[in-house]
Amino acid sequence: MDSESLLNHINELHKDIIINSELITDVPTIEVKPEHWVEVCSSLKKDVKTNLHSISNYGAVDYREKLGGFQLVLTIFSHKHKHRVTVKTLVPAQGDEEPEIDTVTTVWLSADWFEREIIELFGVKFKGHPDPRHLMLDDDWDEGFPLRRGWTGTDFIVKPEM
Amino acid sequence: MMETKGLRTEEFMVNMGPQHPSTHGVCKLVLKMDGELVKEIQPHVGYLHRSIEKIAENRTYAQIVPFTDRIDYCASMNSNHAYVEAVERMAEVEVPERAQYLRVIMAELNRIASHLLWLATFTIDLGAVTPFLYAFREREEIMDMFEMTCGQRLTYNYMKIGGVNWDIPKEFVPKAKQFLKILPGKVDEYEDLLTNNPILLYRTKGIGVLSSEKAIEYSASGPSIRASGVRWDIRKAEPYAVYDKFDFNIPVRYNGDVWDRYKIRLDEMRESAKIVEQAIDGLPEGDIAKKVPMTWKPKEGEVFCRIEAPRGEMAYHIISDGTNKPYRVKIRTGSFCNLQLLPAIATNHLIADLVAIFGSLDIVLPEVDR
Amino acid sequence: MGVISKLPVYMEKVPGGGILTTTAEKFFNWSRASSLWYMLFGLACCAIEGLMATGASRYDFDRFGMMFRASPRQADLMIVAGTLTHKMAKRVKILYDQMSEPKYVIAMGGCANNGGPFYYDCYSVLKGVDKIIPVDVYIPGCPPRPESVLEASLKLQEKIKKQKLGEWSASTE
Amino acid sequence: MLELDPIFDAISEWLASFLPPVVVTIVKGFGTAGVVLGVLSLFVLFFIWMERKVSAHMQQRLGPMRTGWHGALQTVADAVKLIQKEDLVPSDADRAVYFWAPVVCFAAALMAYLVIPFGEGLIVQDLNIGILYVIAITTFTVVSLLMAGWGSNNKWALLGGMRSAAQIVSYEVPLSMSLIGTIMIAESLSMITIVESQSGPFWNWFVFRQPIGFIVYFIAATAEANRTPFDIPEAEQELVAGFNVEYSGMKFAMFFLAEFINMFTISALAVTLFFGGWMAPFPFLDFIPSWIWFLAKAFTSVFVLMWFRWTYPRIRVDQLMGFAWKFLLPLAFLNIILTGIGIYIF
Repeated sequence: MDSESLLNHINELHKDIIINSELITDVPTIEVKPEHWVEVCSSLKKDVKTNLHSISNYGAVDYREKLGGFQLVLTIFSHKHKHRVTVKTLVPAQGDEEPEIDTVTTVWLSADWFEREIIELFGVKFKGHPDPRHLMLDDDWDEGFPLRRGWTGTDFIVKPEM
Repeated sequence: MMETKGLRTEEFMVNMGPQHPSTHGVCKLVLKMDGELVKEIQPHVGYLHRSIEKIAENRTYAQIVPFTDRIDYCASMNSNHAYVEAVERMAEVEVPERAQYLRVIMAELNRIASHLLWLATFTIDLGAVTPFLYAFREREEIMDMFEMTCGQRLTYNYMKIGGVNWDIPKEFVPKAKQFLKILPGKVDEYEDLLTNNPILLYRTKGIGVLSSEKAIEYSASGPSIRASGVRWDIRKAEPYAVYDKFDFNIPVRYNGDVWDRYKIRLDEMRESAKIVEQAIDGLPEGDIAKKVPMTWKPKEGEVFCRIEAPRGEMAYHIISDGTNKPYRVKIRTGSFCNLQLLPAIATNHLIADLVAIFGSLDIVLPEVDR
Repeated sequence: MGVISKLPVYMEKVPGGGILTTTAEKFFNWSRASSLWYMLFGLACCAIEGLMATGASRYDFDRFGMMFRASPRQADLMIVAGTLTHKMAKRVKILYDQMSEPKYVIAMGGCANNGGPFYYDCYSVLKGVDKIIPVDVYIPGCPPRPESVLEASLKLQEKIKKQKLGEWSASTE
Repeated sequence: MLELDPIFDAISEWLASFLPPVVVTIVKGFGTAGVVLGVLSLFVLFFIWMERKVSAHMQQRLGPMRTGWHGALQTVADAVKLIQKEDLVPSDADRAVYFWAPVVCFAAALMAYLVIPFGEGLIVQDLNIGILYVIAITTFTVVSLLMAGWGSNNKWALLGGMRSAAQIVSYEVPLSMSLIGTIMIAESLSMITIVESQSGPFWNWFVFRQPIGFIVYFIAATAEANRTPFDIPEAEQELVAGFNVEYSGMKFAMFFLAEFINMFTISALAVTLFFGGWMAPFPFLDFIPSWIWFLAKAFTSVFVLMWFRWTYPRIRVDQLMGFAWKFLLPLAFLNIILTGIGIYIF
C-alpha cells in the first residue's frame, strides 16, 4: 500500500474523528482531538491493514503561543507492511498549566519511557501511566519543565547573540 | 532436598552502577536478587542527559551538527548523516552525488568501527580481555582514515547541510582498500578466538532470548531485532543517500539469543566492508557540497527522517518555523528502545548472564539520555 | 598515609635525618609516580579515547605502569572522562571520597574542564568537575587525543615527583 | 657445586656449635620461615611483572617499560605505593573480620610451603602426610575470602565471597581425588618419596602414568587459585572486584600476593607430583642443580596458567559447579579405578 492509499484508508476508518490529514515528506499524518487519542491509537494498532505495532518516535512540541497547547507527535510503523503513520494531537494548555491526557502505554509497551520523558521535560501528565517518575532528570529536580519554550533555571546560561 | 526449615532466606537489592565496569557508561540497574539470580531489573538512566534538544532550539541548523556527533560517539558519522539527511529532506536541498558516496563510505566505515568497539566491550564482559585489544587494533586503522579526512578521531563534524566538509585526501583510497582486504581475515581471526570457544558458546547460547513478537512490541531495532528474525533494515526498506545502488545482504538470524546478536554483528561487518568497497570503486568525480549560505533559512515545515545507525533506528523529527533556528528537534535513537526491553529479557537470569545480555544489546548511554 | 607522612618530623631529630628524608621522599615519590592505577570510570565520549583507546595496544597506558582497577578503593587516579551532569555529580563526589589517599584527578576534555560545548543553553551539565572535586591536571580537547592523555599522565608524574612527604593530595591542603 | 642444601646444613652446624639445642631449633625455625618468605616474595614480584609482560606481548603491547629494564622494577613501585596508601575501613564493616581476612589468606598461602621440596634436600619439613597437609592448608583460603566478603559489608563483596566458597569447596573434591592415583603408585603421602619414586629418565614421571589424573588436577587447581576461566569470585565485569572490592592499600596487596603465591603453589605441586619434582629429564643432566630444574618446571607451569588467563572467557557460576561435579569428579574416580587395575596387573 503506498502512502496515499494508506492515508485514505485511515481517513475512512476514522471519518468523524480526524481533524486534519496530510502527507508530510511522504508520511501519512493525521491529527485528532485529545479525547480520541487512545481510541485512534489502539485502532491503528489493531486494524489489519495498518497493523502499526512499533513506535518509531514519540515526542511533544511546545505550541502554547501558536496553537495554545502541547502537540504530541507519535510516529508509528509496521514491520509487517513496512509503512509508517504520524498521529498528532493538541493538548490544550496556557501558561504554567500542567495539562493531562490519557496514556498510550496501554497500547504500546514501549511508549513508557517516551511518556516519562514528556512528563518531566514538558509537564504534560499522562493519566494511568504505570510509572510516572523522573527518567532523565534527578529525583529532586524542582526547577520546572526545561524543554518548555522560554524556560530558565539557576544554572542555565543563555548563549549571547553574535 | 535439604531441610531448610528454620533457615531464613532473603532477597536483596543491589545497585549496579552508575559506576560499574559492565554498564558501559553511566547507567544504573537496580537489581532485586535472590542469591545469584536476578529477580527484577529497573534501569535508571539520565546520568548523561546533556539536553541536546534544548541546545538545538538556540542554535542555527549548521551549528547543531557538532552536537549530533556527541549523541552517539561510537558512530558519529551515522548521527551526522541522520541529521543532515533530515534537514535536507525538509528543505529539499540537492546533494551532489560525490558527497552522497562519501557519506556512505564514512557511515559504513563507522559502522564497522562501532561494531568492533562493541565486540571489544562484549568480550570483556564475558571475561576475555585479549580480543578487546585485537578489535581495537583494527579500529585504530579506521580512526586513521577518519583522521586523515577530517582531523578528528571520534567526533568528526564531517557532514554538513548540502554535502560534506572536506574531500578525502589522495592517500585515503589505497589505505581503505588495504584495510578492506585485511578486514575479513581479521573477522575470521576473532571467530577463531571466540566463536569456536566452548566457554563462549555455553555463555551465550539460549541466553536472553528475545522473540520476534516481543522485539516488535518493544520497538526494538537494529541488529537486536534482526537477530530475532525480523528482516528490517532501513538501508534496504527505505533507501536513503545512495544505498539503493549497492549490492549487499541483510544478515538475519532467528533465535534472538545473545549468540545470534553476537554473530549478526560479525556478519554485518563483512557486509559493510562490501558496501565500502563498491562505493570506493564507483566514487564519482564532482563537487563535494552544494553551497548553502551562512544565514540560511529553510521554509516552514517539518520532517521525520530515519536512518539505520549501528544501534538501530536513528531518527530526527525537525520542525522549522521559517527562522534560521529549528523550532524543535526531537531525536529518536536505537538504544533508547533497546534498553527499555532489558528487564523483559534479562529477568530470572544469573547476574553473569545479565552482563552478557546487556553487552549484547549494544547500548551506548548518551544515545539513551541524549 | 599516617606514619609515613609524619616521617620528616621524626627524622629531623636523628643526625643526618635530613638526607635520609630526602632520599626516602624521592623513593616514595618515584613509586607513587610510576604506579598510578586509574579507576575504570568513563562518563561519555572521552571514555572511549581516554580509557579504552589509550589503554589499547597502540598507546598502551601499561608502559607507564598504569593499570585499571574497577574498585575506587584500590585506585590512585581518577580520570574524569566526559560530560558531568548534575545527576552524576553527586555520585562522582562519592566515588572520589571512596578513593584512598593519596589520590589524583585528571579532568579530561572540554566538558570535564568547564562544560565544553554544553556550557550555554544547557540545563543539566555541571560546568566543570573542579566545582566538586580538586583537579590536578586538565586536558583540553573534545575529545583529547590519546597522546594528550599520555602527556597528562606524564605531567602528573612530574607533579608527584615534586611533592613533599605529608602533602600528598590536593584535598589535604 | 651449586646445590644449596649443604649451605643450610653448614649454617645449622655452625649455630649448634655455640648455642643450646632449644635456641637452635627456634633460630632455625625463624630462619627457614624468613628464607621461604623472602624467596617467595621475590618470586611473586617476578610473577606479577611476568604476568603483565606476558599479557602485554600476547596483546601486541609492550607492558611496563619505564621503571628499570623493561619495567623490571614495576612491581617494587607498586608494592611501595600500596604501603603508602591510606588504609580505609568501611564504616559499617565488621572490623575484626575485615582486618583478619587478608592475614589468614596470606598465611594460608604461605603455610603450604612447609612441605614443598624446592630441590634435593631443600624442604622445610618432610611430613609423612605431605599431600594431605597441602590440601588441608590451601582450603583455608575459602575461610579468608568468606571473611573478606562478609566483613566488608558490601553486597558485591559478599556475592564474591559466597561464590568463592562454593567454588573452592566443590573443586577441592576432584582435586583430592585426582591425587589418589599418584599416591597409589608412590605408596606414600610424603613429597620426598613421591619425587624419588619418579627418578630416572623423564618417562618415569607420573604425568605419563597418570594423564587423566594430571588433567583433572590442573583444571581443579586452576579453579582453586581463582584463575581465569574460573575467576568468578573476583569477576571484574560482574562483581566489580568481588571479595576485595572494599580493600585498599596493604590489605589489598596481601590478597594480591596470596593469589600469586597460590598460583605458584599449584604449579609447584604439579611439578612435584606429576613432573618428577627436582629430577632432571635425563640422568646425564644431573650436573645442573636440582633446584634449577624444579624452578624451571614450575615457572613453565606458571606461564601456562597465565596463557589460560589471557585467552579464555570466564565461565558462568552454575556451569562451573556442574563441570566440577558432573565431569571432573567422575573422571577422577575413573582414574582411581584404572590405576587400581593397572597396579593389580603390573
